[in-house]
Amino acid sequence: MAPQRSVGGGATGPVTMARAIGMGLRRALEDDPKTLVMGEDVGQLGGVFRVTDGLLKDFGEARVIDTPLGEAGIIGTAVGLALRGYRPVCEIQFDGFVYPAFDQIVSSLAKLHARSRGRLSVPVVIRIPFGGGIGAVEHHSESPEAYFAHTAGLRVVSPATPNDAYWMIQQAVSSADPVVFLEPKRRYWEKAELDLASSPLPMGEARLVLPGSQVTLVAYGPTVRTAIDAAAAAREEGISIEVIDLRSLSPLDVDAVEASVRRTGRLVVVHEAPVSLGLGAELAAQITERCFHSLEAPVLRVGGAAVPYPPARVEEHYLPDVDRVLHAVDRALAY
Amino acid sequence: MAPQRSVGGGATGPVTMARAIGMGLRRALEDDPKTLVMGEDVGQLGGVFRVTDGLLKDFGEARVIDTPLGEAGIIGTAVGLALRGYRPVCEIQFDGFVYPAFDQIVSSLAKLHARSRGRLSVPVVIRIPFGGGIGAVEHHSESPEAYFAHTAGLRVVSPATPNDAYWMIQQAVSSADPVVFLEPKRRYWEKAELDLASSPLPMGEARLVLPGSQVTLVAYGPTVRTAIDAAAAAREEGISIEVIDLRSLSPLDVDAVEASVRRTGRLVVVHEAPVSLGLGAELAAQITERCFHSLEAPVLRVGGAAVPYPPARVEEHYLPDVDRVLHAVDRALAY
Amino acid sequence: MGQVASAWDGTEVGPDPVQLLTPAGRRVKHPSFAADVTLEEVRGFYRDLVLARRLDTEATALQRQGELGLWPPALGQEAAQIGSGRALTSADHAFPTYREHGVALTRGVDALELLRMFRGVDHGGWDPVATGFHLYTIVIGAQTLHATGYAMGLQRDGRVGDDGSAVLAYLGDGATSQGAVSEAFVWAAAMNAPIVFFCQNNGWAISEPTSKQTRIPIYQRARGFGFPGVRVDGNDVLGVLAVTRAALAHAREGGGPVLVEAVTYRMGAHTTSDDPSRYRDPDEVAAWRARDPIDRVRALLEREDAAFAGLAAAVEREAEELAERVRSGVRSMPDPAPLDIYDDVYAEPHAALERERAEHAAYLASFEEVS
Amino acid sequence: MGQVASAWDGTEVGPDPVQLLTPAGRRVKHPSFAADVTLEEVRGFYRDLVLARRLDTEATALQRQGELGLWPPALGQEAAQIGSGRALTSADHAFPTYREHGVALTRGVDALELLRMFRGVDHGGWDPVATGFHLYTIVIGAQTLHATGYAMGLQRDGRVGDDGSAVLAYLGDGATSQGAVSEAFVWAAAMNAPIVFFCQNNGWAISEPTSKQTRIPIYQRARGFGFPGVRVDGNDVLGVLAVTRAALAHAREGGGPVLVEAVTYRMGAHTTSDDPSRYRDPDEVAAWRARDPIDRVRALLEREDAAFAGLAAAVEREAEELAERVRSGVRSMPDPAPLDIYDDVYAEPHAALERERAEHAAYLASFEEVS
Ligand SMILES: Cc1ncc(C[n+]2csc(CCOP(=O)(O)OP(=O)(O)O)c2C)c(N)n1
Ligand SMILES: Cc1ncc(C[n+]2csc(CCOP(=O)(O)OP(=O)(O)O)c2C)c(N)n1
Ligand SMILES: [Mg+2]
Ligand SMILES: [Mg+2]
Repeated sequence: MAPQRSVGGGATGPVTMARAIGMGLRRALEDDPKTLVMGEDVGQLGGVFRVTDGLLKDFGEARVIDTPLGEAGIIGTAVGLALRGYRPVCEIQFDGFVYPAFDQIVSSLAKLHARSRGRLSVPVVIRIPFGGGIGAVEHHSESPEAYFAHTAGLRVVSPATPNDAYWMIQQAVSSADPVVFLEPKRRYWEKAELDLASSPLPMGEARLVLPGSQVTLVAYGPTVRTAIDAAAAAREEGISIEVIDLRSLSPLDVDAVEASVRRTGRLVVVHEAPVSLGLGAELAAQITERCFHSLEAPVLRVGGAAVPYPPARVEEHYLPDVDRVLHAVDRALAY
Repeated sequence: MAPQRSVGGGATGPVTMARAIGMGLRRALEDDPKTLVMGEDVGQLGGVFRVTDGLLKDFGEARVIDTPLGEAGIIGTAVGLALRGYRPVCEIQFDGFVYPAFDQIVSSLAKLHARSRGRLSVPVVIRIPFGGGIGAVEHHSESPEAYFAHTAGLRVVSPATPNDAYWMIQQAVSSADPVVFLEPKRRYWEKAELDLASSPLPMGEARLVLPGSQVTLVAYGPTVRTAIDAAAAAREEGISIEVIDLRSLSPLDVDAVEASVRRTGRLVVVHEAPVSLGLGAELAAQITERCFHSLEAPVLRVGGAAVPYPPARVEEHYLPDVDRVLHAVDRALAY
Repeated sequence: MGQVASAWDGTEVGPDPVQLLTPAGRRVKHPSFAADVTLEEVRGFYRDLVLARRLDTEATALQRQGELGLWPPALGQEAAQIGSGRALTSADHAFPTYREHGVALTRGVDALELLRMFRGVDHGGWDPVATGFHLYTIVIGAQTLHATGYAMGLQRDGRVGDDGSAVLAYLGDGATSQGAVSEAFVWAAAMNAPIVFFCQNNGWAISEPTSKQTRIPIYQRARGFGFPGVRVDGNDVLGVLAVTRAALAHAREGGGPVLVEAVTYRMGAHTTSDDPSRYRDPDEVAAWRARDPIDRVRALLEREDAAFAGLAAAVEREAEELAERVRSGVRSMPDPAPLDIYDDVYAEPHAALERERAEHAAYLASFEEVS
Repeated sequence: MGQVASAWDGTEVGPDPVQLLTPAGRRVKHPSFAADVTLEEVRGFYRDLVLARRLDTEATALQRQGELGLWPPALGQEAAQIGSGRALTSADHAFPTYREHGVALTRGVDALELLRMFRGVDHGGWDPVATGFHLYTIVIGAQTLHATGYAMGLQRDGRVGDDGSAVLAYLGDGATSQGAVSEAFVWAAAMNAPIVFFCQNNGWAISEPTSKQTRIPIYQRARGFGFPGVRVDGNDVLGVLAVTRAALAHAREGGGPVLVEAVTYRMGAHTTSDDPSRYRDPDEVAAWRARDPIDRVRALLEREDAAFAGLAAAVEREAEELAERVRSGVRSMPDPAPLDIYDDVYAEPHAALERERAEHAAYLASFEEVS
């Protein structure tokens, strides 16, 4: 499933996540002539975040497609292209604009493999810059992952680092299943070295980011950085936090979380999406069932309120930050 | 919020849920000239389930509207009608056909009150016959409630009895907020007396259906009947189950569930929707947090598998039934 | 390749529908479209039409007997379906709604495969790749976008031009209101994709007459998107064949999309769950019965084909065999096994689902231990 | 009511756009549309145009200074906006996209109310009921359905016919591809709703030229849905006014929907986040600069209005005051309070949200205790 090739020469210099995704897409276009990139403004402009910058020039209009303005059209035609053997990577310009395509995603894309009893595959990737924290206007800061993770037939992943972004986008393209690829847009410009030499972690596995002993802190996408910062701050106060980057939301790597919670006895989950019916709820339910006798505190959740994403100048109070995470950690420890 | 009027003469004779909803709609049309009914086939045909039968004849084409075939159009124009002071009750023909309207529901309907800082109200009701068990073809048996309950700005309710259906549809129409009204279609033809005399329970409150002492069993919509049957079967084996009908999924009446679980120490949640990220996950998370020290077993969930709703002739293995509920009850008791 | 020379220059044709065979079974000429078919082909269409109708009758009966969960009859629409289906080459690809049973037969889908989803044992049933006939799509309009994307794939495969192939996307009159269908029109026009949208205007979308969807004829919708629309008598198999062939040729050769409106009538109920007496006038149905698509081919052959009596008898026998095979085949279709529901949700292993399957298997096994 | 007699009979007009005022500021006659306005009105338009542009310039500057989060300039589109906005009566209702700043001013929306959402303190900012100007809608096309529904409400209120009112729905050229917009066309036609769809074809949808969306002129889209389309020079305030008035009159009087395509140009960036040099030719921009919507009104008034110098000076002063008020007003806009996010999510109490708010309040209070 995952491209396991190792490329000579590991060092790339620090690369932003936006650029890393672009590099990964370029590799996918080079490796398989069936790979396509499509969406609003992905060609000439290189996307509003410049993730696809340069691809039109190098791969041409047949493979890098500036589509008409309609998300149902983008995903619906991508399904058709996939049925014809292509591997379309669709860009949805912002999280809040994926909903016009919801029917195509939920009723066609997610179901065609099952409906056809495996005869058809629809390896479509849907890239969505998601989440808040960039001071944007409405509909540009949403975290719709629970809608997709609740939908059978989709895989849902979110990288938190440039290196994961580079590899996971390639894994997503080569996956035989449809993949919703959530890009934490407020981390687009954070830089790190890519590791081109070693083979990547499978797309569906969580990663232990920081070992710790007292509390397990689970995050994904944009909140992984928040979790790491929280762990660092906690360490100053003598609290040892283990940080796990989920990476995949469907499937959820509950085994990895369970293994950690068995050691720490406490779990805090942090995401930007509303807490209510968010990924934290599912983790809370599963981990409580699996670790009922070893949990020292209930699973606590830190995330968005059950309100529409608020205006930019109050978003810092909506978004989980280090303080709110530590508040939950303290509560977990106080049980 | 709720129509509290009591009408003389309580007895109606047994009435099906489908008919009770139609009666409630008729009352809403009579009581407020701004109430409209709209959707595909709701007029001349009276809806594919005949819920709106007779309304066109009595209220005319201006108020009972056979719309063109497009769900985004139905909800989008209903939003506009609401902005002009109307109270549209939209019928979505089947659960699986609500997704083309998802953008209008999530980005417009759910948000307009907040976006306008309360200046605008959009009292639209979306009636959706939902759930499986009727031997239907694809897209006719879905349980999409988690998508809506996860969406801030919507209210989500589901009646389980004709009496609740009759009252709750009127409460939904008179609510100033948008309401997703989920009708358990496989219970449409179950009959019961309506209680026209006493005032109804508020729309957002759960109902204690059966008292019990050992396990709390929470259900809503179509699975309330399953839960009652399970409780009856358990009683034969000497197990005392308390059954709660949630009625409202947003808001969730967690207080009512908590009060019960504090007595029983055990909770099983049953719904048709996929367990993963379903309503049971949210209840598990919240109840475990609130009752951490009084829970004798983890919250257990019984529901659909994380697969597309299967073909009719295997749906009985997908749908939670009395055996699967009792299996979970036994597991809870075994802790 | 089945392509015929046609005088059609890609301009809009309507509102009078193209007709090459009258209800009385007489051939008529049309300035742009010719029924360029041999007698042998017409005999073949007769067979197709009769078998399609027989399948329909049989399936309706099986539903009444409780052997099928549901059946959406194509009764009355056989000419629209056989004419368009027979216009396809084996390299073309069709995307049906849920009612194209006649087209399915022309694509080599076996009747029993077709019935699997209506029996409730499957959501699909046939091989869409081998047949060039995509699975039925129940969500109104969704398939028109898939079809457009597939046509974009043909373009990328260099399959447009001489020896090109094309896509045929079916839709109903009601479907024209769905946003997805308009987006398909936008995409097809913007991409100049090799696709023909074939709208069977059967007068009704369940209980709503076409006038609830549009105030102008449907073939004119294409005008607004910059491609040609053609209206054809949907109960005239020769007219439908000629128009669809010409439209497909136009698309294959790089002319871009075409919208064909086949004016026909749903003689039966919307589905076996429907009761059309609640919303339509029996006189309307009677008027359309006089325009029956099979009667006029029979009339033509009775006049032009000396051997027709033999053909009619042979086709009747074949229809009887089909009916018998369908009856016994449907009854003996095994139900899926409980754990089948976990199959093919993903093409690659999905850890969370594997866990659910294992738990379900253990649960089922617990009963076996007991018994 | 501001309705004027017009010779327009409801037929399609294009592809030559209606023009009543040339780029050089000369009046021209059109067989169907007349610039039936007084000199005083033209002076008013001049003021509107200049104020709209000044607001735009100022907002762009404020964004550069970090005082606004984002700004979508309407630069170059002022005539399309003022001409259409001034065609509305107070009983009409407009549904804008996110760029109709000029229209907003004509509806009495205060500039500072307008800037609240771009400052990031609000998602709306003005009273849509009092102004007859709905909130901005960012989700492309969504507002066209709301507008259509609102127009259906007008019908139900008996507000069609003599003394009727109508709805004006704005959309962009890119928006014509969205399914929601086509559904609005379907509904409006099927319901014969009193609505005018006003498409500002400004040449671009972010980086995509209009040719990526459609291969025929946009006003022709309406053909496919059975209602008239009219193309107008969007940089000609008199032409836009006349066409929009005629279209609104048609709708108010029960003639049903009209699509107006105002051919204009987005002189600035898509938004302050955009870099148009990546996708468009400076020559194109220069060519459109020669068609500036304000220049031509100025040229007209310089010729026809003896008192123009005084007007120009007065308008300049007013623009300066507006700019100053905007600068200081934006800077002093208070941020929302943290707990404001819980307000107005529901119109009636929602127990679960009340709980979240209480927890959040307690959390915030815990800091205050500490400090
Ligand atoms: C998105 C969606 N909405 C509603 C339905 C329910 N439905 C099934 S068939 C039908 C009418 C379709 O009419 P038309 O397109 O004319 O096709 P026909 O059935 O006449 O062949 C409707 C409303 C559906 N299948 N999909
Ligand atoms: C549903 C949706 N998809 C994508 C976007 C992102 N987006 C914002 S403006 C825009 C282009 C709109 O072009 P047009 O309709 O021509 O209006 P203009 O901006 O030119 O005024 C896009 C793609 C959006 N706002 N909504
Ligand atoms: Mg039809
Ligand atoms: Mg534009």
